[in-house]
Amino acid sequence: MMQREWMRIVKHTEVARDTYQLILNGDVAQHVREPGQFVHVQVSQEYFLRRPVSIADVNQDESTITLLYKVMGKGTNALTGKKAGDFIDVLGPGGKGFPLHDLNTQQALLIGGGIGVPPLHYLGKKLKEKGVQVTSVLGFQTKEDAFYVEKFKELGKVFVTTNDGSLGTKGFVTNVLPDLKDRIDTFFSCGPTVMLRAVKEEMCDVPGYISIEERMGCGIGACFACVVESNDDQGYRKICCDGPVFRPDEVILP
Amino acid sequence: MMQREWMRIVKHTEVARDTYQLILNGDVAQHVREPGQFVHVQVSQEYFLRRPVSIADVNQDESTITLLYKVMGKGTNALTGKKAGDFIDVLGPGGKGFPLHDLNTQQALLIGGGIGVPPLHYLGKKLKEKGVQVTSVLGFQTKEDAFYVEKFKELGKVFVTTNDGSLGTKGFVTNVLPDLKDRIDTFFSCGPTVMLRAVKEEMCDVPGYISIEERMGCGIGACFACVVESNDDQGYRKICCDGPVFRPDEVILP
Amino acid sequence: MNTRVELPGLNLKNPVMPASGCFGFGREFAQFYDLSHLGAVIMKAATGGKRFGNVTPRVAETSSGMLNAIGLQNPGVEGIIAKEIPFLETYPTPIIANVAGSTVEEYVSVAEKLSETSVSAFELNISCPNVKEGGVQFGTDPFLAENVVREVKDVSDVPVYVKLSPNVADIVSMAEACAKAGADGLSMINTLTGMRIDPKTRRPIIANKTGGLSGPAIKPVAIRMIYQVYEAVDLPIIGMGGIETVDDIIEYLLAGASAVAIGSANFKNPLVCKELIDQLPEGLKKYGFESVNDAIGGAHDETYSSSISRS
Amino acid sequence: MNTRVELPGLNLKNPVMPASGCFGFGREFAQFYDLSHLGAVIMKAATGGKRFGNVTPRVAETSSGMLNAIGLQNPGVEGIIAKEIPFLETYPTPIIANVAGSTVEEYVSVAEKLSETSVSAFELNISCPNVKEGGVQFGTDPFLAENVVREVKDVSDVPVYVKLSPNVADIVSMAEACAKAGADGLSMINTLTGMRIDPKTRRPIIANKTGGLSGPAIKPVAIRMIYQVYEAVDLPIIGMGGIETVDDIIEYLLAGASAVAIGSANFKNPLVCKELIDQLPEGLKKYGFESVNDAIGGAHDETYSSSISRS
Ligand SMILES: Cc1cc2nc3c(=O)[nH]c(=O)nc-3n(C[C@H](O)[C@H](O)[C@H](O)COP(=O)(O)OP(=O)(O)OC[C@H]3O[C@@H](n4cnc5c(N)ncnc54)[C@H](O)[C@@H]3O)c2cc1C
Ligand SMILES: Cc1cc2nc3c(=O)[nH]c(=O)nc-3n(C[C@H](O)[C@H](O)[C@H](O)COP(=O)(O)OP(=O)(O)OC[C@H]3O[C@@H](n4cnc5c(N)ncnc54)[C@H](O)[C@@H]3O)c2cc1C
Ligand SMILES: Cc1cc2nc3c(=O)[nH]c(=O)nc-3n(C[C@H](O)[C@H](O)[C@H](O)COP(=O)(O)O)c2cc1C
Ligand SMILES: Cc1cc2nc3c(=O)[nH]c(=O)nc-3n(C[C@H](O)[C@H](O)[C@H](O)COP(=O)(O)O)c2cc1C
Ligand code: FES
Ligand code: FES
Repeated sequence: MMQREWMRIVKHTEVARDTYQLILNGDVAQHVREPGQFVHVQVSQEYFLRRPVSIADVNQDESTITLLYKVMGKGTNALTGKKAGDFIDVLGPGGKGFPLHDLNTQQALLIGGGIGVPPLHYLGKKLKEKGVQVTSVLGFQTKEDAFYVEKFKELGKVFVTTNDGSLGTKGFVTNVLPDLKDRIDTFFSCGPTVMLRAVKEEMCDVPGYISIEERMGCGIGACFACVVESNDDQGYRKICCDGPVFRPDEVILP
Repeated sequence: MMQREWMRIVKHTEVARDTYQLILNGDVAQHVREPGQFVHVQVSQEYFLRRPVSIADVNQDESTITLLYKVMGKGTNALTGKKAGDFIDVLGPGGKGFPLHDLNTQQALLIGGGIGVPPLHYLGKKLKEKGVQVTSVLGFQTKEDAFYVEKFKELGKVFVTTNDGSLGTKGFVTNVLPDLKDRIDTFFSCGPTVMLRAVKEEMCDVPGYISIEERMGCGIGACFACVVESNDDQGYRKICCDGPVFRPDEVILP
Repeated sequence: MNTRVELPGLNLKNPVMPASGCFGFGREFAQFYDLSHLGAVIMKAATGGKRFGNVTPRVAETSSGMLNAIGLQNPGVEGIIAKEIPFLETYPTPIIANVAGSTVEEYVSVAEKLSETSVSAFELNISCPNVKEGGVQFGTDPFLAENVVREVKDVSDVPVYVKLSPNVADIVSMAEACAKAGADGLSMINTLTGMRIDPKTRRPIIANKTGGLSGPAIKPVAIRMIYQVYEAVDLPIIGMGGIETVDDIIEYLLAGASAVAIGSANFKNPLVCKELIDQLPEGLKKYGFESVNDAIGGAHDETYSSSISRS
Repeated sequence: MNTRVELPGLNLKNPVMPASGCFGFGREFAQFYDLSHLGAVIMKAATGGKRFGNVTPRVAETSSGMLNAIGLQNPGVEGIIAKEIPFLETYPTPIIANVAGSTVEEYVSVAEKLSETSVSAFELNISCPNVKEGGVQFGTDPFLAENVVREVKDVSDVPVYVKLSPNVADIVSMAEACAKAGADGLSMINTLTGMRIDPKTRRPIIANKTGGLSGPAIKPVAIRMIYQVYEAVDLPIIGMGGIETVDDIIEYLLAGASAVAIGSANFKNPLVCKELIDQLPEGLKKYGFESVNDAIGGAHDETYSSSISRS
């Protein structure tokens, strides 16, 4: 069930260059159904639209969710000014995530790029809980941009790529996929569209899921701002409510 | 000299119903020339226009100014949320105040109504410093709205009126003026236009000064938002730079 | 406090409804509150056939507002009749159908089909800036507007509220043309056409390049237009543009609106319509109004002089 | 970083100037910074005779903007020539005179008198919404606009930038009419007509009832209009409407403006023009521009594809 709630900031820390971890306390944490869902965050009255941010972790006992966000523009920049103890207007949890309950996977590969990494963290945790073997490929621009690598190591084997080679393999996540794809049965990917396109091509013969982004209005399925073309009769999906997680062949990446 | 400065809030307290005292520290305090000047306050980026607020006191040693404001709308309401330690964007000091240096007065009468009272406080202090005998008439709606009565008592005799008689004389400031006007040589008045009109009429045979209000744009004399008709060739005065203090016969009250 | 308003075809228990395109067909909002609270519901635009709308991105943020270029995506009038109206009919709330098209024939055919349903009124969308084929011209040319309204009136007895575009030099002559053609009311305003360019990509943010500006940014334009039309044309007005608070609603009523619609504010707060409906009686009382009707057109009443003074 | 821009009559060391009516005649701002920093100065409107303007209140706040109805208060063209231009001439900054009037004759006569001075260009204000007699019509009717521009061009060799009103359905035909009449450039946009009503007094806040909306609220409308006109008309554009940051300036340049004017932001921060001029080179560099000229019209360059990608 989605709700609008003023959540309390428990902790707010910088975890990499321009990248912040935000732990929020509130009832929303009790309603997260699956990894890959997001919350729609109102930064302040100065910013008209909410910002969609993936849920990177959930602690149901403490009733907290963890967000990881990168400063991309005005809104995320203003968000950095919020302090522990402040309250923040959150709508969520929204969308359909990775269908954890229907999955029949033993060997999962998580493929995250940049700020697409966060939802895969909560997914990886949940997979590991189910006894699934988790391998992660995390791509960043440079070493300075990398975050949560240690946390993914707690889940399984981790391969890091950076564009400039300052950490891990030099290049893109797709550089390391050929060696891995035969060893896994399902992949889960989130990142910029260019990366998702490349991943989709590379992994075309492996079952998987991708999580995609689009600018949103309502974030709840009412405004048709966030559609992506689909391969079927209906012709489209709404990312905010039918997604953001889809089968790669379900949608046509823009 | 006017300047734009982020002034630090030293103290922020409620002094009467919906009425707040705000003490600000900064260089602006060093540039106040005379009582009756005002500062043009940017409440926050959410409010497009600045708010003009009179300077109610100056402490040059501590480099502070005191403002007294009443919550009238959105901006002043938002202002109440600022806390000691916060910084606030101030433009000032602006305008021409009471011409303290050219005055030849022995017996001054201050006539303030509601939130027109503040500039008279600093004026009264300055007059007293010059050895002038100060009498004050302060009009409020009710007892709950009254503020700074004790401070005016430090300056001389004080008459309070309230619309409902809950403090002092019941009625308007003009009710007590007939008894006082023969005992003073100059009056100084600030308050709502209706009051100023009545005061002007009542005190027509006594020299004096009035301070008037108008909605402002720039607050520095450039936009012609704040004009008041004048009785001379020029035809108008700009309240923000030619005023807000005028001789009663210099301007035509709207 | 009496918040009832009677308008052609619309018996409203309160004057607040969600604006077209900002509420889908109500389903998503029904998870947040009971739609029975609403004065009415204005559905997302209906066109003759299914439309897939524009390429994304379709929205962009602006100061105190947003741009959108959805492009009238909707399942088509038949789909709406089959799936959406039945859902909304489960509530006792009047349904207003937003009717759109690229040609007069399309408007007429959509209206004809919807006339067979339980909708209480049409909002004739002659002002959508995001449809290339003709939508804009209908909304900026009084002759075209008059014609399309007349044709729709000819085929249907459902009351017609014409939704005017603010992208005109003379809103009064647009309103007059609609009145002449027999419109039962007006709906004002649709979005102002705008654009944002991203300095990083050096391109318009919205794929369609231009989009419609909504939100508090446009409220002063809407209030001005409603004020002008109220003085010139004797038709009830549903006012909209940037409403976020009860004070905003009262400003619209005073300007001359008989009811109001709330659009993009639903994105900030999905509960906004219900919350404002709950707050309205208190808000009206604060300013001395005895009913919603008491406030309508109040800014034109030169005899009224406020008893509330400062200080 | 080269910030120079060459326009008809205007050799600008940078493309930033204060907008007409928001800077008086410069005196008040000269206490905050040296006006030599400015690309140019656009003076407050000049009319034939002294004008006292409208009754107060003349301004009201709106979401991300403000309304004004000053009513062209100014000392008249002779007063401006006698007292204001001599002051501005003490700076090496080009002066642009904003020319207004109620009749074609008044525009012509003001322009003739100003031609005898050192002003570098005219900004022909055919768009002031606050003058009743005719200002609005000039700005919303292409024929009237064409006529007044032609008449002014006939009596003066000073380059003419026509200031367009956004209160029109078709900005391109207004621009085309000006081009046809021999205008040297365009200045876009003036204010959108708006209104605010105070629920306490139940009256429009501005005594004139309607006022001109300025500020960030109108920026998307300005950007859209400049983008459209840039594609249709071969005249340089001075862009304005809601500029507060260097990113805003770059957005205007990309849309097609060759220079920009900053209006109501001067009220928030009297130093804004100077601060943005100081920040401009850095801001341009950040987005990979090599000069101001490099950015002008950039959003129309379909061959450019951003090299800056997300993550
Ligand atoms: C389902 C989903 C999950 C996401 N999860 C995360 C996450 O976990 N961490 C993270 O850092 N980012 C995430 N993003 C991207 C994030 O929403 C944008 O980076 C952010 O909205 C940019 O806002 P801004 O104020 O910095 O930029 P501005 O440019 O000021 O934003 C202006 C408007 O554009 C929208 N916008 C701009 N870029 C994007 C984008 N890439 N996607 C969607 N809307 C955008 C903003 O939401 C806002 O409405 C996610 C996006 C989606 C759709
Ligand atoms: C020279 C001068 C000195 C003043 N000194 C004081 C003072 O010491 N203490 C105090 O409480 N008030 C003072 N005022 C009045 C004060 O400026 C207004 O009460 C305040 O601006 C209202 O702002 P708001 O955000 O509450 O109202 P809103 O209605 O939200 O304001 C909207 C806009 O209207 C303007 N406005 C509204 N009312 C007034 C008004 N009465 N005068 C001028 N502008 C107005 C605001 O500045 C703002 O631009 C003074 C006004 C002037 C002109
Ligand atoms: C995302 C979005 C979609 C819209 N779709 C429609 C539509 O289909 N038909 C219509 O008449 N108006 C549509 N509008 C306009 C709104 O109904 C309303 O007139 C406008 O947004 C102003 O109100 P607001 O400022 O409260 O949003 C849409 C507006 C938005 C923001
Ligand atoms: C108080 C005020 C007075 C103005 N006076 C004039 C004027 O005399 N002549 C003119 O052409 N434009 C005038 N304008 C319009 C501005 O020059 C500018 O076009 C408009 O405000 C948009 O820019 P902004 O959003 O940066 O303010 C005035 C604007 C304001 C706010
Ligand atoms: S953001 Fe509104 S439908 Fe997805
Ligand atoms: S407020 Fe601009 S001249 Fe006074």
